[in-house]
Amino acid sequence: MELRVENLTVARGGVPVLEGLDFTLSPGQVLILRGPNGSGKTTLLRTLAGLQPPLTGSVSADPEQITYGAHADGLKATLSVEENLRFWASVHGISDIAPAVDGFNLRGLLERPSANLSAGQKRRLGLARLLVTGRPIWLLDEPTVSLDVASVALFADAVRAHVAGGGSALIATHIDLGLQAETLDVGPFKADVNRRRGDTHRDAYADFDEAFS
Amino acid sequence: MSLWEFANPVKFMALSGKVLPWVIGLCAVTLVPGLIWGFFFTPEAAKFGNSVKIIYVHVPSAMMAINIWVMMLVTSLIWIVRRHHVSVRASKAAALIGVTMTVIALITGAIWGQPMWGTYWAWDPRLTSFLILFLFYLGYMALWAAIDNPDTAADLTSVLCIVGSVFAVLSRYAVNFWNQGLHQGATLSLDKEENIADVYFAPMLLCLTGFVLLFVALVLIRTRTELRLVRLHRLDVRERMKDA
Amino acid sequence: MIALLVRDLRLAMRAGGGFGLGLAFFLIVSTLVPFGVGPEAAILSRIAPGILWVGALLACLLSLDRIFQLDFEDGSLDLLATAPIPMEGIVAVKALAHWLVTGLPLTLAAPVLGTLMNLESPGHYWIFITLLIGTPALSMIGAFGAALTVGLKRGGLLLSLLVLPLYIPTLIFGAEAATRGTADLSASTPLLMMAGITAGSIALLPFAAAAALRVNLR
Amino acid sequence: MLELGKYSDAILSSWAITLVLLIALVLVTWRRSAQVKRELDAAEERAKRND
Repeated sequence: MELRVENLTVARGGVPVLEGLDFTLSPGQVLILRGPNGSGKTTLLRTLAGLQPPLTGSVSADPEQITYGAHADGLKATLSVEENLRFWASVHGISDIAPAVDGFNLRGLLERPSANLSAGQKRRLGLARLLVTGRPIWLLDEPTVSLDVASVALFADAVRAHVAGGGSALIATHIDLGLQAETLDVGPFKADVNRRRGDTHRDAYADFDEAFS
Repeated sequence: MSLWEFANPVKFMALSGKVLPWVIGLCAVTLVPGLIWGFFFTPEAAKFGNSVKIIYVHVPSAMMAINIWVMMLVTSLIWIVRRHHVSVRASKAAALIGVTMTVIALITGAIWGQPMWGTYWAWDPRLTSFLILFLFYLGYMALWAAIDNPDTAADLTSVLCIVGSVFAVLSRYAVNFWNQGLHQGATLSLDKEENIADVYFAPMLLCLTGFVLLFVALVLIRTRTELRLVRLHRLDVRERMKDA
Repeated sequence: MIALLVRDLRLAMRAGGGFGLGLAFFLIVSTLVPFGVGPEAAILSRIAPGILWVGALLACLLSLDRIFQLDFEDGSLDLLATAPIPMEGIVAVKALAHWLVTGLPLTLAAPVLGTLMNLESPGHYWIFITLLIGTPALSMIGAFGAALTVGLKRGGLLLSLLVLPLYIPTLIFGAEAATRGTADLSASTPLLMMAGITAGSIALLPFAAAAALRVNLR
Repeated sequence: MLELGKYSDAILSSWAITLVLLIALVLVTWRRSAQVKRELDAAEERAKRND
């Protein structure tokens, strides 16, 4: 399953932040998304995940093939690690959580309520969720936050195994994961907030700017 | 040339700027004589005595209160279906006018009710419906006020307006049913057909036209203000993004 | 979908709040009313169906903001939105979970609390039936209101302002049916109207609420 | 002066309240319109200078 992005413009609060994005994420490929804070990486990932509509352009991928790993892990503090994981597994119609548990070294924590986990352990559990979705395209937003070196290595291994199995991943991160990966710098795609009329690109508010310019 | 072109902000700003003086002028030449005629030159009615004069502020405001909500429903639907910015801004602009009309209708009704029925407030179906309509206006306006992002606010208030309209109609039926259930028979509301004779009709027509034109003038001004606010918000976001 | 329902029920049980608070509130309201209107049995038994309905409605209102707020804050709602469940299904399941932890216990408790208010004998039956049919509508309408206000910092008060007017028809028909039933009059018309509102809410409001949630997530 | 009879209180108060509310609505609308117009002009000016 290929993720192809054509002439994509993404917006935050109705204002374009990145525009003219063209890239393809093929099976077996890892793409690292780089760019300074506030450059629109999260907005891009949310748009690709189908959580918000693009301003222009197209994303050719079935949303059912994509899973999105956000800043927040979506964990319930009162549920145990196993309950959290089983919940997401059954939402995605998967019954075997063993690979996810072993992949992120959670075996010893299964009975623990998530409230008692450390920040890094929570993150590991949040990443383990990716494995129980059974989806080939991973979109990850700063997945290594609060992970220690050993856990980052676990994560890199998981990505490697995922890619080897025909999956793909688009990862926004600032650290070097030691993966075979290409890099996509969003810097050059920064939207020009000062564009006036006469440009080829028209967003939802172009009318407005015309009315007052 | 289709009607939808006026939903474009450029056209709207240009056109509304042109027609506004005319609307205001027409409003002045209907509303002022209508009110003066209604207040000074109408005879006593057999059933109501001089209190019939209240009708010239009560009935137009009550009609506008309902019609403005209907207009908001239509413009909200247009926004949901065709995403015309002017449409949803007009809806927002109309809400304050609608709530004012509702309040006028409620207060004048209560004041009139005292001499007529011996009480300021009765849980008559019509009065109760207006009270409920007032609550719906409040909710709609509060939701607008609570959301920062103009697009999000437009979407959510439109959904609320559509769902709210359905429940407002349901409430109307429920209230009718409920009141009949409690006190049988005697309805306290006015029978309009009966008491609008020709002497009262002409000034009433002027007042109704005047209220409609007043609403049109105000909603145009307020919509223009809302559109400017969107533009302002946009300039604001740009500036902040440039700093970032 | 069943997994989501099970999870929500489990969360409600563990965090408390769900069963407990709403019921306690209902009990307190039913206790306070006689203090306010006086202990005369005749008055109390006449207003009991209405008071129980208003009390149940307010108790239901208390926990509405939790329907989506917690999932919104911890990111679960984003993940659910990308999961293979339609958003309308999520809304419906969450409203059902809310009803199971709030509406159903209130319905079961109402006849007992009716005794505190000198409810006459067929009244226990009628208050139970009307609440059983009406509270699902309260949960569904409430879920719609919660979906509208989920992105707001202080949405709680606004939520009440939005939801209470929407509750009016359900309340009128529900309380009317209960009152008529208690007085041995025919209650089938208001009962049918209320059932219609419940059915309509369950059929249509998930779509409106899902639309509102999508807007709030983007 | 017009003789309003026994209903004069009701008539005068309801007309007074109506007129006050309508005039208030007009004033609020008008002042807000002028204020927003001013703010927008200032913002446009700023935006042009910053370009």
